[in-house]
Amino acid sequence: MTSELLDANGTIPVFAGTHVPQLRLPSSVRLEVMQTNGHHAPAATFVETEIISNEEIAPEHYLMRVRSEALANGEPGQFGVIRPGSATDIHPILPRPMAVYQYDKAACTADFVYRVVGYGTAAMAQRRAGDIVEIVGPVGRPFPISDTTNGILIVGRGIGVCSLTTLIDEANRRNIEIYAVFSARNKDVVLGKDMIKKARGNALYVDDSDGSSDVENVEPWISEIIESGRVQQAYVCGSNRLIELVTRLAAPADVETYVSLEAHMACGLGYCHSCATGAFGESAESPLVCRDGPVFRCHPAGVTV
Amino acid sequence: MTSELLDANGTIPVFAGTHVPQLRLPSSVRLEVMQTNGHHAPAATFVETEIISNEEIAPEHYLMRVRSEALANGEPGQFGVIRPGSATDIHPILPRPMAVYQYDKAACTADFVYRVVGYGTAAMAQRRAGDIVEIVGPVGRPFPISDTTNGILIVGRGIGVCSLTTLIDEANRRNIEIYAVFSARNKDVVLGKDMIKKARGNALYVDDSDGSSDVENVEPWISEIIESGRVQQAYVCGSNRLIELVTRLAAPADVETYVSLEAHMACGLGYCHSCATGAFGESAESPLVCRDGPVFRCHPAGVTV
Amino acid sequence: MAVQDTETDSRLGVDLGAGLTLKNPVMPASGCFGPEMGTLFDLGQLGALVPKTIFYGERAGNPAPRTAESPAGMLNSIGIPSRGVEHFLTELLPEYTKYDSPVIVSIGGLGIEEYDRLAERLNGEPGVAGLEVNISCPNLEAGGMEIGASPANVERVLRGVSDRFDGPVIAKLTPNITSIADIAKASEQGGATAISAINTLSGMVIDVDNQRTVTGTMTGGVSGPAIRPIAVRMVWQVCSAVSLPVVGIGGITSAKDALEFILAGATAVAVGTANFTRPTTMLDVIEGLKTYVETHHLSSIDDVRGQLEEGMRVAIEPPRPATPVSGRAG
Amino acid sequence: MAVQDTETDSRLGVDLGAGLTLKNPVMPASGCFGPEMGTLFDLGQLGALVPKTIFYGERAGNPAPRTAESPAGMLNSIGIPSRGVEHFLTELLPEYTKYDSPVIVSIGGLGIEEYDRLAERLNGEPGVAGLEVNISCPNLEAGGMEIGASPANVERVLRGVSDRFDGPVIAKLTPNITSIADIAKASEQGGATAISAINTLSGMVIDVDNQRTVTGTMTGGVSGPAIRPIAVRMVWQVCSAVSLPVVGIGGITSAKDALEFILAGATAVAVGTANFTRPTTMLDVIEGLKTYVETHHLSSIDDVRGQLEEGMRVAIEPPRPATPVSGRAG
Ligand SMILES: Cc1cc2nc3c(=O)[nH]c(=O)nc-3n(C[C@H](O)[C@H](O)[C@H](O)COP(=O)(O)OP(=O)(O)OC[C@H]3O[C@@H](n4cnc5c(N)ncnc54)[C@H](O)[C@@H]3O)c2cc1C
Ligand SMILES: Cc1cc2nc3c(=O)[nH]c(=O)nc-3n(C[C@H](O)[C@H](O)[C@H](O)COP(=O)(O)OP(=O)(O)OC[C@H]3O[C@@H](n4cnc5c(N)ncnc54)[C@H](O)[C@@H]3O)c2cc1C
Ligand SMILES: Cc1cc2nc3c(=O)[nH]c(=O)nc-3n(C[C@H](O)[C@H](O)[C@H](O)COP(=O)(O)O)c2cc1C
Ligand SMILES: Cc1cc2nc3c(=O)[nH]c(=O)nc-3n(C[C@H](O)[C@H](O)[C@H](O)COP(=O)(O)O)c2cc1C
Ligand code: FES
Ligand code: FES
Repeated sequence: MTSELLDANGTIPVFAGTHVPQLRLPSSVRLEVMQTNGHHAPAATFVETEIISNEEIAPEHYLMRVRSEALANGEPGQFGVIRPGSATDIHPILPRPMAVYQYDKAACTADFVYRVVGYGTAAMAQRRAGDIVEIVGPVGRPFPISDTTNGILIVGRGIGVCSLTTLIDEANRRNIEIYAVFSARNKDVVLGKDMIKKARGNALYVDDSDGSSDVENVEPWISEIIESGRVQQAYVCGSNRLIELVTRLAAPADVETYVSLEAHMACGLGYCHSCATGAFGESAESPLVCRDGPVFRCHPAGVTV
Repeated sequence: MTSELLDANGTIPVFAGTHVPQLRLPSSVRLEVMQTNGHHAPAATFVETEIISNEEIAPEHYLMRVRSEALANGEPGQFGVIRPGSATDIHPILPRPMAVYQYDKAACTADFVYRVVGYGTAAMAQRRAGDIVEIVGPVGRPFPISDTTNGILIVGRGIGVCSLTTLIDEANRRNIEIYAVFSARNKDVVLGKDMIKKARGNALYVDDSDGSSDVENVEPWISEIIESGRVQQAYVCGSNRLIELVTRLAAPADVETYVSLEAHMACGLGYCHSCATGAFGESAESPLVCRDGPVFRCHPAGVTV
Repeated sequence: MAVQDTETDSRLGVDLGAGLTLKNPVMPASGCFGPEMGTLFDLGQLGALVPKTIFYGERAGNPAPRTAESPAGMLNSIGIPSRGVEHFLTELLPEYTKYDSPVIVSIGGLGIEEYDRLAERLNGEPGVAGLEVNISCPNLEAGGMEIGASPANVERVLRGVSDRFDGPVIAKLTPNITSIADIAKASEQGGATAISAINTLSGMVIDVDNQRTVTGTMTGGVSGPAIRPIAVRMVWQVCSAVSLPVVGIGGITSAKDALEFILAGATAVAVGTANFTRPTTMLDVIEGLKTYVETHHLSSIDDVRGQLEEGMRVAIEPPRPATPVSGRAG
Repeated sequence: MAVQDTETDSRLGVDLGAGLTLKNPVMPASGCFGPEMGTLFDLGQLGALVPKTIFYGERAGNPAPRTAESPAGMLNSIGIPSRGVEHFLTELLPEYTKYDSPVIVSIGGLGIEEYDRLAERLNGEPGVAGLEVNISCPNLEAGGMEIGASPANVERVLRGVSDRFDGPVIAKLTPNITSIADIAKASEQGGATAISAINTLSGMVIDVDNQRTVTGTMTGGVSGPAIRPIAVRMVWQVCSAVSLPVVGIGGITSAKDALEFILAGATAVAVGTANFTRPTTMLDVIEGLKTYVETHHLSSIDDVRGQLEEGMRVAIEPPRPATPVSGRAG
């Protein structure tokens, strides 16, 4: 799993001249586009389906359950691009990218957990059970879990946790040990607890209200897990500081680190080039979050792959 | 109560050169702007108030009750300009003119009955009790009821009936005999029956389903009322054919006929000139429905006033 | 509920040049305002008052319907009916001068000379604090769009008006042109003391079942939130091209929107269509600007004028606004 | 639910000139479409396929973020990243020619000569049914807007392309100009066999809390329903100015919207932003047009092209559409 670097310079034409600072990733981290290596993740479909439920699960946070065989059969880390409202002629006209929080393959359902932050998510929160929702999905490259892995570390913050929760189910199914750090602004909105509980994973829940989410506070716990050799792969989403921390601690221990990125999207399919990874080049295009991501491999800066 | 004619030619500068055909009024009818004669109808206010209820009362028809002293103290024929949604930045941005269907001065409430025909009225139908609604009102010149009147004829069709119902209450209060013809596409959506019942008025309810609403069918009834001398004033809204019919029958009997007109509006206050009466002139502006109307006097064509 | 009055806040005071100082940067856009609004709230709270464009003589408007909606916007083909300057001075102006806000009179012309005559007639009239020269209405058979699209004509019109009128002369530009910067420069050249931008974008809405346009004319002017991004861009271009104060106009519905124009370089703003949507929008904008100067610790709203940087840049955690500007929807 | 396939209806066939006939008048707008949509439905149902504009050589796009929303519209500053014509011919074109629809290749240039080189290179290439000459992208540092705003340059570009390419050459016009009629005439003069209009309107959206533009560049292009009235007006002006077939573009979300353009004179239409909103919009438009020809008893959709009358006129009882065109919201 080697390849094109986002900040490589001229050597790989497609991403030549890209600038990591555009991404505001910590300068200590560099990203790598994963090779698919013959693995074909489920392809996107156009899902026009019924909302089964859409309930507030925490302050400002909602869970929308929809019926869809295609979405229910996505892989961890893939996402959907959801149209918030029902009219096409009026605001908002762009769909919103949303990770799948949980699949139920048997029941053919997929759950989205979202935080109301702007007009689109507010419109989503207004939808009711029985309404028709339109989704393009599943899209994106999933998180890889290697066959030789027997423990994984999952580190997420805020709604970033939603991109990671499907890993919990999958790891559980494969009898892989789960270690998670889930962070949020306050205790009420730490997501993912239900998933950890179901999978009997090990987790540290931290938040800003008591300072427990400070990097200095979570570092020892993460450090210990990594140094103990209990995990072979690590997955991060939702916080620059946590990405930088995990990447720094994981590299010396040969623990592979993956991040799921966000970007403004329009098509979600890879044709509009809206979601280029914040990078730009003098001579060519940078990778797309929807098609080449949202999952990327992380390395400490200076590492050449 | 004499004045400027909409189709007058050059004699009264403001309305000179206006063309009645623009209004698609039957060519047999000409309009006259009422003089206020010192009567000051209640002035418009900006009402930002609570919706008390908003219920479907007939197929596609809703009744919205709002709390407002200003609106409750309007006069028959005045209306409100209502913002359908709550956001200001997105569609729809123009308010909708709506007649007041019924006042309750004691309870300080006003009712609007509206038919869902487009995006704005559909948005209105989505509003719930407790939501805040914004209304400019009461606006417009009310229907005059002369002190010497002891009987009135009210002829309305479709949602045009909503502009006439407040006349029923007012006439009842003043012990004036009420004769009404209310028409609609089908029996379910004939409006105003509740108001007539309350006031114990005489009414003919007709509709298209059995042909009872045909002009030939209502003509004898109206004709008889007028010829019997039981009414001194007639009020029409919502149908060209009925305006033409009533104007034609009323004139020989010296029954004054009034019509309430519709026009696309923006301000509802008289400054934007959106609602000019469909007339245009080579040298000057035509009357405004919101400020000079919505109530106008009708005469048979050829009458000079 | 009664409309809440706003209190004057000296931090909102702005200078539109040529002696025209405003207590706050918020005024109505011409054609979207009238003394009739005075029944709703005290108009003296506004930075300035701008009546609908007047012509020298009397003229009629366009056939009805004159307004329609378009997505997040509206189309108007009012056509500027006017009873003429004499009627304005005797009947209308006194309705505006009752309030404690300067009156900026918007003038239009069917030809270049009409502007000259209007400037001459209005010069020295008490209560006329300045002129806005509407060279941009797209609804007129003559004058309007044609004059505003040619730098030479624009310079000539502004020269004529500024030579004849001793006071602030604001050129109101059309957006229906290739380079608004060139027109702004021509206005400056002609003696304009400020610029206002933009007027409506020419547009057309069709009723496909009736195979007719929805207004009584073939085309109308598009205004409202839909045009805001275009208006902000044009104001930014004008501010980069000339050193005159600019009044930003186009789709403003909230303080947030007004601030987009101010950050793009506008000294003041005018609210048009949103006065129909919510007649107290201008008061909401003033209140929101007060909150902004307060939370951003500004000694004057003018301190943020033109303080715009390029590109928000993607961040994994986008910087969340510390103190979000209150504004409705979006 | 699977996407419903549409059936070919001969009444929808249109002729775009120079031998380019389409089974129906509905195609995607350049930049808002890719072979990736083929996983969602059979692209062979479309009237034509239009890939994103290509350049001769490789070029990068703009800094992120590249898209944002505006009221009823969106802003994009993608900037046309391109891997160049050779990559297009070997890697991308085969992805399009798989389908039973003609491929119209959109070409761009940083300078006039680049168009010439592209036309030369693409001439005779199997699978290239025609060229769309994008002289209108407002995001380019050079080329784009500048070329498209000058009639002389436009004529020169079209002359160069049509001299070198033996097939349909469609000029895609920018709306950021004073007279689109003049640019359309220049295109015709230069040898264009059809016109498409419009590209995006230059615009700017500002994050007032961060005092930055919301895209990585100062300005972007506004598209979507918000610009539809402007686009319809411009298409009507183009159709009045030239006798070439026109592809109407701008804010189309339904058959109703498409019919506005057709009534204004367009022979075909392209759907851009709405492909993001609802990826099956183009199929919805085709289905809606079928309903229209059916209920209006037309033998060809072309029978209503340009059949527009002025002014709906006010009526006390406005004529209710006998057969409303199905279309979402509005
Ligand atoms: C792959 C991926 C997975 C995501 N998963 C989740 C999830 O599971 N739960 C959740 O709550 N959120 C998730 N997000 C973020 C979510 O897409 C944004 O919060 C949402 O788009 C905000 O929309 P809005 O209309 O409420 O905000 P606004 O700020 O009003 O949106 C304006 C525009 O900016 C875009 N935008 C704004 N913020 C973001 C953002 N952070 N990322 C991408 N686009 C943005 C919107 O899509 C819209 O086009 C995910 C983002 C990505 C890229
Ligand atoms: C004085 C007056 C009183 C009215 N009273 C009532 C009433 O009591 N009940 C009721 O159901 N309707 C009434 N109407 C008609 C009502 O205003 C329209 O049905 C309503 O505006 C349609 O809005 P829409 O968004 O649903 O339709 P759309 O067709 O989507 O509206 C688009 C635009 O056209 C305008 N418009 C469309 N139809 C009309 C119309 N007939 N009159 C004026 N503007 C129109 C809308 O206001 C909006 O600006 C009245 C109209 C007037 C002028
Ligand atoms: C109904 C209406 C009438 C207008 N009349 C005039 C006018 O008389 N003179 C003028 O300079 N601008 C006129 N305008 C343009 C506005 O002043 C303003 O420039 C434009 O509407 C953009 O601002 P907005 O989006 O806030 O409405 C009018 C606009 C509307 C909507
Ligand atoms: C994201 C995006 C990318 C675009 N890229 C191109 C392009 O590469 N070439 C081009 O000619 N037009 C491009 N356009 C313009 C569209 O083809 C179309 O002309 C415009 O968006 C108006 O149509 P719409 O409102 O239906 O989107 C692009 C538009 C968008 C929104
Ligand atoms: S969102 Fe369109 S390419 Fe990624
Ligand atoms: S609606 Fe504005 S003048 Fe009548």
